[in-house]
Amino acid sequence: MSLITSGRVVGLGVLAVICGAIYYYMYQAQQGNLANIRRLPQVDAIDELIARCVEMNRELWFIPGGGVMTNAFVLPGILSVFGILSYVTQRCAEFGAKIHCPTRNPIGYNIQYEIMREAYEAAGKPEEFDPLETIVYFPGGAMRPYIVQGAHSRKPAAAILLGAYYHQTIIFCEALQRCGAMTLGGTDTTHNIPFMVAANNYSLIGEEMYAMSAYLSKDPVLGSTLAGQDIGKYLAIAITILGVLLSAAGMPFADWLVI
Amino acid sequence: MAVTIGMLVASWMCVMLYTILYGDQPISRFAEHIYMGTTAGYYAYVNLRFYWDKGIVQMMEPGKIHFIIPVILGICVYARLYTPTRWVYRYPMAILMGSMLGVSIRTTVFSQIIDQFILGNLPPLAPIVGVPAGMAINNLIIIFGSICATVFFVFSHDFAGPTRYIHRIGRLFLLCSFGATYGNTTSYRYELMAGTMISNMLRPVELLPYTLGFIVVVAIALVVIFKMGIASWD
Amino acid sequence: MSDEMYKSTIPFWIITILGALTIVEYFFPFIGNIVGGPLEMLRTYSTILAGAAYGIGTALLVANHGRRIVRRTMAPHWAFSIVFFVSIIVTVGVMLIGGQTGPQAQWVFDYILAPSGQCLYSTTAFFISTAGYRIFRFRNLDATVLLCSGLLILVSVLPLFTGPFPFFVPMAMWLNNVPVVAGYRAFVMGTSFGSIGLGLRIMLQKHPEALG
Amino acid sequence: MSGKTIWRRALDLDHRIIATGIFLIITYMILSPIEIPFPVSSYGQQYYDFVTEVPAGTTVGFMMGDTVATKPQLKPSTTITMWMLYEKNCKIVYWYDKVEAVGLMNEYIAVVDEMSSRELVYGVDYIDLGFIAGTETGAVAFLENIRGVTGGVDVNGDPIDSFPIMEGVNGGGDFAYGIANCGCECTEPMYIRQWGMPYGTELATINCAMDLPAITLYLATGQLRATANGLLGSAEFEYLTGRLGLAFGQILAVSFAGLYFVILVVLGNVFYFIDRSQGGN
Repeated sequence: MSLITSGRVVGLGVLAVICGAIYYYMYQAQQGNLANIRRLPQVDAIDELIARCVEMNRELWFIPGGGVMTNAFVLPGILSVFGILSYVTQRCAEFGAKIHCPTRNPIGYNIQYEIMREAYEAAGKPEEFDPLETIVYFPGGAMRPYIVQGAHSRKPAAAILLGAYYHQTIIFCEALQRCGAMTLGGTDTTHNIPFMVAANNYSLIGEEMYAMSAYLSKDPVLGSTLAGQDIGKYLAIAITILGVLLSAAGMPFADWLVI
Repeated sequence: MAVTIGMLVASWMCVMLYTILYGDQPISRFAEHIYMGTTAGYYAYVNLRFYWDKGIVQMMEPGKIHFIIPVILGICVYARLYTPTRWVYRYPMAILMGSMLGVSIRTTVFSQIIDQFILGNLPPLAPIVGVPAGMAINNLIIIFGSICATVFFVFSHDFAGPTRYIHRIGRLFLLCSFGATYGNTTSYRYELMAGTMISNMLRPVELLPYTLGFIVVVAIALVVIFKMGIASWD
Repeated sequence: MSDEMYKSTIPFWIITILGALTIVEYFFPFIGNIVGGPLEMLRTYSTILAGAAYGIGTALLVANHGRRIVRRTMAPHWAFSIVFFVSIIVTVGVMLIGGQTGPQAQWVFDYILAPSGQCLYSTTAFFISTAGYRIFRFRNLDATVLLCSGLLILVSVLPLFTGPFPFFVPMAMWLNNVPVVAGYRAFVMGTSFGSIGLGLRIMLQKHPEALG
Repeated sequence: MSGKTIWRRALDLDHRIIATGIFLIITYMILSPIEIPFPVSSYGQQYYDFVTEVPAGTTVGFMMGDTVATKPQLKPSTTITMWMLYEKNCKIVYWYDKVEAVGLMNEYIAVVDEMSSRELVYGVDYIDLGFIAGTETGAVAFLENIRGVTGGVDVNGDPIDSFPIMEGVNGGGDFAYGIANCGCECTEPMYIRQWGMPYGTELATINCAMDLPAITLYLATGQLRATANGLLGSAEFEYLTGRLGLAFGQILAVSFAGLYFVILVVLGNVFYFIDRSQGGN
């Protein structure tokens, strides 16, 4: 019996490099050496959206995507939004904009509820958190009519749509755009990202959403872990280029990778 | 008889639900709440039935008493509904989340990173030498495009100077892919719509007059609702 | 033992240990021999848990609507909450009587649930049409690339276009097999790295929101 | 309305009018269809070849995660796949990760039973292992140990060991060929990484059209063998097996709706650019 299951050696190596790099950057950040992370332009967009809401005296809608948290497949998309929700709620409370969060994630509901309550407390305005109105729960199917009709009658000034989105993307984006809202959208599910990109004023593509979550986190250490992930990408690119060159030279490079 | 009534109900539900396109008014809200109740009940029943069959019933069988663990943890999930015991749900969630993260990370690295990006870009899956020129060029485009698009997701580098062109080309490749999804999705949505109308509203032909009649009734009702100001048109 | 200990420290350590062991047993057979069985059992448990967890949505919904009826808030919408209760009671009732594949449950499924679900889902078609008219513009290079590729793929899957103009099919095939593969490869790899990073952050307990 | 050009006003056309237009087009095309021939795409051919390639008499794993919304498109390809496999005396083990499939399973089996030249016997030709909760962890646990997750019983509560079909089948590795109907949830990558990759099962998916671009990359590397792509896949499959039916009728209505969409995009752009050149915004 071999030490490592055959066929999985390279995978283990890649995983070890990524984890090691992430841990290294996290350790460095704890020592005070923060990694240089590119500022995403969408971060400034959040402030712009909130300012618009204050100016027009209308609501900001934060719509976290769907999916259930018992599904590993959409879990990263759901989890990454929690940090952003915390940030946006606190900003809204500070600036005095009203935030409304219709959620359709049954297990996420309580977590989001707590996050928003804590954010209002952190901003020093716990009395403005309305447990019945600030965050409401809807089951998956009923969310569509709620958003369409709500956008029609309540006319939010801005909306942030982030999370694991399914087909609702275009309904929500179009309904919100139609009522004049400015939108920031992002998702990591492959089949609805085009509508997020095409229909929203600002968009976050796939991994940018996770990056934003780490970036906006109160803990600066998390931002630095992004640099660790980048090491993984550089590694993949390097192996690819090297592999293409070596294979073109006639060496069976691909066979080496399946040990 | 039950089938005929069912078909009528189905087509009428569809007509009422389609009125959400005409604004926020009572007709669509009525249908929406029926749908909400049915779907919530159905989903909850099937899922809890799974819990009952695989958990509680199995627990009662001889030698399977250890299934009492998921049964108790399952009850713990509901502790979150009551604030003082909220922390209890963290235990079942921790078990779920630990397993989920583990199983997804351990295979993602193979199927999505190594097999897909690295091996997929290498010969022999993407031959460059010894194949027709068109194929070699295609493969080079894939390799170049996927590397550029990966660079788009690099966050620890400011894209100024020449590297910003790589970033830009990467974005264009991504947008091209999204465009393809967008075209397919558009056709898929129309497929959904045609499917809905074929299977619920327009067939069988004998029931068509009832459906059309109901559409007329709903249209008149909508006009009345908007004229009387029960719901606003704008 | 302090409150903090069993309220948050232990659950987070459960995530860390369980996640790490699940990953490690996949690579090292000698560890798999030791912990493989218990972990497999835990995964079996977690499917049962997942089934139980689903009901929480319905519980929340019932609580919401009950509250609406009791307080008569959001008038006149509370009246619809009664409709909601009638339909949930009827659905659960018929399923309790005849089982999940019984004739009554099948009727509810076939003639209420299925058509309404399809119908609400298909309203996306209308929103796509209006979005096509109002939003999708050849504003700049990015939008042009997105739209051109979208329109080409769209016409290539519709027989009305491919019948008279069969050359759309090979063009779309090339697009699907070359640039689209390149773009999605990077996208998929990016999200994979992102999810590995996120998972690792949770396992290193740097993401306290994960458990709320 | 001062300051607004006619083009601007055309652009502000009420969305309800556009919606009514699409409603009318699809209704008309369904009620009075016309026939047009079309070329079969390579995806359709690839899927047909995959199903033909499955050796006679093998046990095939079938994840039947169809949903009510995707039923009109995927039902033809799903049922024809099942029929083709049964005609070769293959045995099929069904399970599903979606709640809605509970209601659809019997309907599909009934359709296939009618198409099939022989009587299908439960427990010999097919078995229904029911709904498995917990999507990805559910799939992993199920494919590791079927008897553990299902508790050793099928959907009706009968012990699965009493059925001959389940002899020697207890995991993903026992299926040489697998088909996953992923509906519209885009879970193909999940089945690739939890079923195809670790167990070496030859995997094909039935999925809605929007997932296609996101899975062409798996087709290119061979991680996924074939895909039946939405309504077009169904129509092509009906065409290749010579069983024209439901899908063939719909594809025309969809074509005209697509034409309407293209016209809308073009008109929207023309109005927009004329308006902009005349000083609008």
